[in-house]
Amino acid sequence: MRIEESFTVSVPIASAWEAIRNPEIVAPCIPGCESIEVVDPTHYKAAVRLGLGPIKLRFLVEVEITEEEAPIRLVSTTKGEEGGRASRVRSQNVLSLTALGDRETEIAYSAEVEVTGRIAKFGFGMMKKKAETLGREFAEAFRKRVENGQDAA
Amino acid sequence: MTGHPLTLKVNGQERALSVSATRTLLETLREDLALTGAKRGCNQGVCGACTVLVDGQPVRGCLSLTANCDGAEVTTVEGLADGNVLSTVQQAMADTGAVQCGFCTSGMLISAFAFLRDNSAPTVDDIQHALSGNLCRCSGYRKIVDSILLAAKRVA
Amino acid sequence: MNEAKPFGGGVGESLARPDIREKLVGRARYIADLSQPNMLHAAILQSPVAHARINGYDTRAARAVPGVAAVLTGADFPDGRMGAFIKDEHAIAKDKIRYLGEPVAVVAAETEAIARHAAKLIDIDFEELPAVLSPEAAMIDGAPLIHEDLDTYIKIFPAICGRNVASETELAEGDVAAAWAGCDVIVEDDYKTAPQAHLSIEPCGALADIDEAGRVTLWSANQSVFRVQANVCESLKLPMSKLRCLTPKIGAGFGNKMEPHVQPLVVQLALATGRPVKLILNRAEDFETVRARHPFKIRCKTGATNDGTLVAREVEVLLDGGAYSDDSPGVLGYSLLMARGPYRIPNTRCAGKLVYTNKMRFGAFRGFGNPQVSFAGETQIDEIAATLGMDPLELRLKNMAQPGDPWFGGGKVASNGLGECVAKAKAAAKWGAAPGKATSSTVKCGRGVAFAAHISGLLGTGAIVRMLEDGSIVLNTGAVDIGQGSDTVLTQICASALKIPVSQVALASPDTDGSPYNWGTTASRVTYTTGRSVAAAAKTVEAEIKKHAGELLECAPVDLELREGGKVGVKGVPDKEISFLEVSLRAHWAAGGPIVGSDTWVFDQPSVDPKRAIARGLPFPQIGVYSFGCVIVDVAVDTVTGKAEVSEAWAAMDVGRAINPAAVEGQIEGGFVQGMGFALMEELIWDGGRLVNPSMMDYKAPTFRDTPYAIHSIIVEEPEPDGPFGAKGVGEIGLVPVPAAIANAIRDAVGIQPRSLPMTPERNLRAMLERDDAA
Amino acid sequence: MMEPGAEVAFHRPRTVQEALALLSADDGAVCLAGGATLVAMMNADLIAPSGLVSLSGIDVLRTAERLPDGAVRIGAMRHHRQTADETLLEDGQQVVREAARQIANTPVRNMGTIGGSIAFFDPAADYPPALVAADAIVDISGPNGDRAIAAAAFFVDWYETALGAGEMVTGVRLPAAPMGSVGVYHKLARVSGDFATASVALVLAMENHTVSHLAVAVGACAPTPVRRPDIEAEIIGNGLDDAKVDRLADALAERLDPVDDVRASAAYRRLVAPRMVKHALCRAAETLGGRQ
Repeated sequence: MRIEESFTVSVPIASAWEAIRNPEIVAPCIPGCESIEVVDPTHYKAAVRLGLGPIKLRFLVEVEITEEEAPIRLVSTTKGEEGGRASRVRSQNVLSLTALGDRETEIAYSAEVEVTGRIAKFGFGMMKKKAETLGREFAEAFRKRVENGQDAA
Repeated sequence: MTGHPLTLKVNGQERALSVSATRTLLETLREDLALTGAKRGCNQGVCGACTVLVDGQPVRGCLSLTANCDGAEVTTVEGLADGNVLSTVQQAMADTGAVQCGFCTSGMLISAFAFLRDNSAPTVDDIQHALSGNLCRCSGYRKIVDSILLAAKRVA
Repeated sequence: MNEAKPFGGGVGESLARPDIREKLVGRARYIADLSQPNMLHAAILQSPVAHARINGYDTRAARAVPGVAAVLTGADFPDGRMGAFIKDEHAIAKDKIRYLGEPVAVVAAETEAIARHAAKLIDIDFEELPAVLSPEAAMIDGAPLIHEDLDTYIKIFPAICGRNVASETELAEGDVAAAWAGCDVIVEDDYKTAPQAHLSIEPCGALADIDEAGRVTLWSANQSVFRVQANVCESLKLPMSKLRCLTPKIGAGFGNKMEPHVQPLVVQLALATGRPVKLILNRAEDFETVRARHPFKIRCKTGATNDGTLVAREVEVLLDGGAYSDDSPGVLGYSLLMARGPYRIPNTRCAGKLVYTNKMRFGAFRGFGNPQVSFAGETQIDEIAATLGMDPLELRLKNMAQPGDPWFGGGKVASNGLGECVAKAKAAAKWGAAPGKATSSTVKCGRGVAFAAHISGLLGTGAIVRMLEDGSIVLNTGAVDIGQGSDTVLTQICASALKIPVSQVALASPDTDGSPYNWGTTASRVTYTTGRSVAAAAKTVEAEIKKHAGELLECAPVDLELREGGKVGVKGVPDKEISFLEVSLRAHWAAGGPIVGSDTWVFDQPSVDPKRAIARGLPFPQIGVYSFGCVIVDVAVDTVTGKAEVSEAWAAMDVGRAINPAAVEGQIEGGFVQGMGFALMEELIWDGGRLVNPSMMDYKAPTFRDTPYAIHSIIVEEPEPDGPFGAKGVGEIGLVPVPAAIANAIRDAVGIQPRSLPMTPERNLRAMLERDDAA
Repeated sequence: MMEPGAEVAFHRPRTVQEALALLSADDGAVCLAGGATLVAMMNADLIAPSGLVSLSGIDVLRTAERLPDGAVRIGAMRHHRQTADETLLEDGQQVVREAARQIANTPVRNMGTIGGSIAFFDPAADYPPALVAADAIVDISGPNGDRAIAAAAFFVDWYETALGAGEMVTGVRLPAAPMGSVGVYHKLARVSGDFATASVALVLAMENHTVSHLAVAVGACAPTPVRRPDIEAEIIGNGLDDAKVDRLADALAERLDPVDDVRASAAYRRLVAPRMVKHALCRAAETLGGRQ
């Protein structure tokens, strides 16, 4: 299942990159993210809750940054598992930043997502929609946070 | 099967049980009451092999919680014949070659039984509507329709 | 409507099945209904990835769950490999995982719920490998190998294989390359067929018990107790004498229960725990771990001259075999053998490859590759007819294989009733008349036809006919009745051969301890092959009866005849006769010994004549005898949505002799509807390595309301010289021509040319709109 | 040794108030209506509620009645079979009856309830577009009392409704439809009884070749049923010619947001839904003699 989205933030590419690489900023923007632990600069652990209609899920997620090219490209893999291994989610993510102006940056991401276990029974079309919605929510929250951060500065 | 005490009238017999909240009627019939006529085909309410009568209406045994059936009258395929005498619909299925592997037959008979009780002169279309919730992978359905037409004729 | 008779029951009568009552009152016992004292329930853990190397397991948490008796992983299983053609499959994933959903561990516990809960707690330490998810991807250089040791595996035929190619087969007659020049019209295209689920309403399962001596008794949902025995013993490295296989009632097969599913798992659990163990797959597990019909990619090319004479055909097929070869080499070879169809096409070349991928194994399914190639071949014949402005049925008649013609490859065809099938179907359907009337202005109707042939035969079979003291009979064949009615048919053959009522014949349930070998209920073979053994064994009994009677009546056996109702008497002397009772008492107590007749044989008629044809990598030197059929269907296509529905059908099948006409009709009607599902709606869908519709909510097969009542079965009887009472098989042929006939009817209705199955509303509507744009 | 699931609580209250109290006492508890969906999901390991509150013992939820204003109120626990045979439904209200008739099959219609169906809200289910086309009102009871909300607002997103924590559906009200109006439900499904691949529900009334009432909802092609009141308003008061029909069909198509799933691709749904709208609308108009 492939997901591709992009959004723009009204900050310079350098600060957008800085924010992207700062779990303290990113974590609160992830819908349902309960906690994040920085293992080392390229490894994070997080607990994420999400709901698919009546189905409530809690995933323990491990993120590994496998490739980075500041300030334009970040490649990562995500592995998530539900308690009791009822479901697993894995994705290969590519994040790329493009300066549209000196205070305008486009953030595009694409993810190849694999889902197995009980949530897979929900149907891939629905899950794609859900993932896209979560992506938009993240973009919204991230934009607010980064842009406000700028104004404060 | 601990937890919720209840009584069922199964094929005319009073049964007192105590079941967990999540126990399905199909599990109760097959595992607690040793009535294995109703089958687990999909456990999702699609195939119809678990169809039984609850208070006279055909329902899915696999989607009915036993705890929710307290006081209900349940009829399974084991309850259709009168001693050694097959019911009209059972006899008709025997006479038309409507049974192949037989795995869908219990649920099929229950749906057909309830349908014939309420419809004396059914058309082929009526039968196809009434039984569309019971899948058969062997027969191609025609001989099952024939058996119900024959049963209706014999009752009339 | 062919009403079954409860009694009588000689050959040709629609006798009700002997187990009809227990099936009607809910007493028939299927695998899930069986239990043993102190029995454990088992559940599997499935792989979350499609391809991986297993490094280890952590089963502590699962073992710690109260009520868990055993937790077995690949490490706890012997290194034995099983397989019908290539021994490439362990009992459970061992060292390597080869498809998503593959069983990697199995738990036995006091209840199913506990076993399922505990299975989720097992930790598999694996290193994931890149997955190969299509035959094309599997064949590119440097593609990851699914079976690194393929070359070392035991193969039971001269397999042409290497890397991810499990088998390569070719069959050719005449000179195709040269023949195209002589064709006035040539059609060539690519065709695709979808993987179809067998969807037996009964999910697979098994129950193993073990005695104090360590000998195991195994009941399972199966199509052959002998294949179960062989597969379990090969994979677990057990001597066959240590395993007894029995069968409960079977909730239908269609091929998915011929080769193993969970039988080796429960046997290993019984060995490990010393207790009876039962494992019943849930529906999702059944979809994800058993087997399904092969998706085919077909390149088909057919050429004819202007007068409609077919000159040449070339077919290339590519089969996705999935992770294990199972019956696939047979399916590949058989599809090529059938790809010319029942026609005279002097120049034909059929070749194909079977390729391993990281998906669930594909295997035997009613039709065995024939429906797929028939879809391509039979729709091309309609295209040629359209190009030449000929009636498609007339074009077929012009090229139809005639009685006496050998089959493609040179195999002998002793009986061919195709001509009569066509004549009868044509008359019944009033070919040439308009197809059924449209129910609305937005519905278009069309009519299509397709021919087919299919074999019945293959491999070893036997029968034992024993006369009991009172002169009644016990018949023991080892053939499993999977619901199609072979118990009824074999009983009728035995009763008719001995001129006794079927009520005088008891049928022993298949038992690897006591039954003669029977390869299985597959290849439309039981009526023909096992029926032949029954008839032959009965002949021996008849000879014994006459020997005894001759001595009792003081005349030569040649002067004696069997008489209705279990009597033997002197020809021409009505009152000089004695009963089987008298004969049997003498045999048991006075002279000669109890009467037993037995027969075993293996099908030995060559499928290829080397003087006529070139064959490479063909897995079966002897295949079978031939049944023929013709199907005509009317469809209605909704031009708003593109949805096509069958409104009426005529299916004429040459079955040699209908031992039980109602049962034959049941096979034709059931085969038709399963073929209709394959044609119009059924499709297993993968997203990467994951099967996305392993449920009956998401995978749909025809219901009553999607199925026309008006499926007219027409029985044609062109006797097979060596068949029992002239009978040959009918189990599969009813399905074979259906997708092609429906495709041709859709073409007739809305002028599109389907080349991909299933013919969903979406595919039909798109093709219709493209057609409009083109116009 | 305890079976997983043995600890789940089961309640069968007699009143809505008791039910609401039980729901608020345990936020892991869910309502058990007919069970057709809930139990299937429990069997498939999709949900594991800590408590089940059966509504089958609450008589007021089992009734259907005509209200003084001509509306028909269907209790949440009315089975699909009952609604499929509901004689109280007249004129355009019959769109709901037509939808009920096409749900699944006899045994499931004997179990499933209208309240359970809409509370779970599978976007491919048959009731939602029919209720939206019928301008239905959903009655809700909760810890903060009762409230009523238009069906169009009740369905929020895939499998998500306006129901708040501890709230439950108590019934559905169908306002009286114009005299002589027709209500039809067209469903495309892979097989009989399947969820819809695409569906169209409509209510239409015409007075001498002029549209006097029009409501068209498309189902299974977006997170919620799609309707275009703006375009409907344009058409009302005019004749129903092909241009108008196309205009509405195209306007509805603009708002579709379908998914790819095992039933069909999103692209096909975009293609087929407007075709079904045109077909359904023309058929309905023909039955009203509104088109020459």
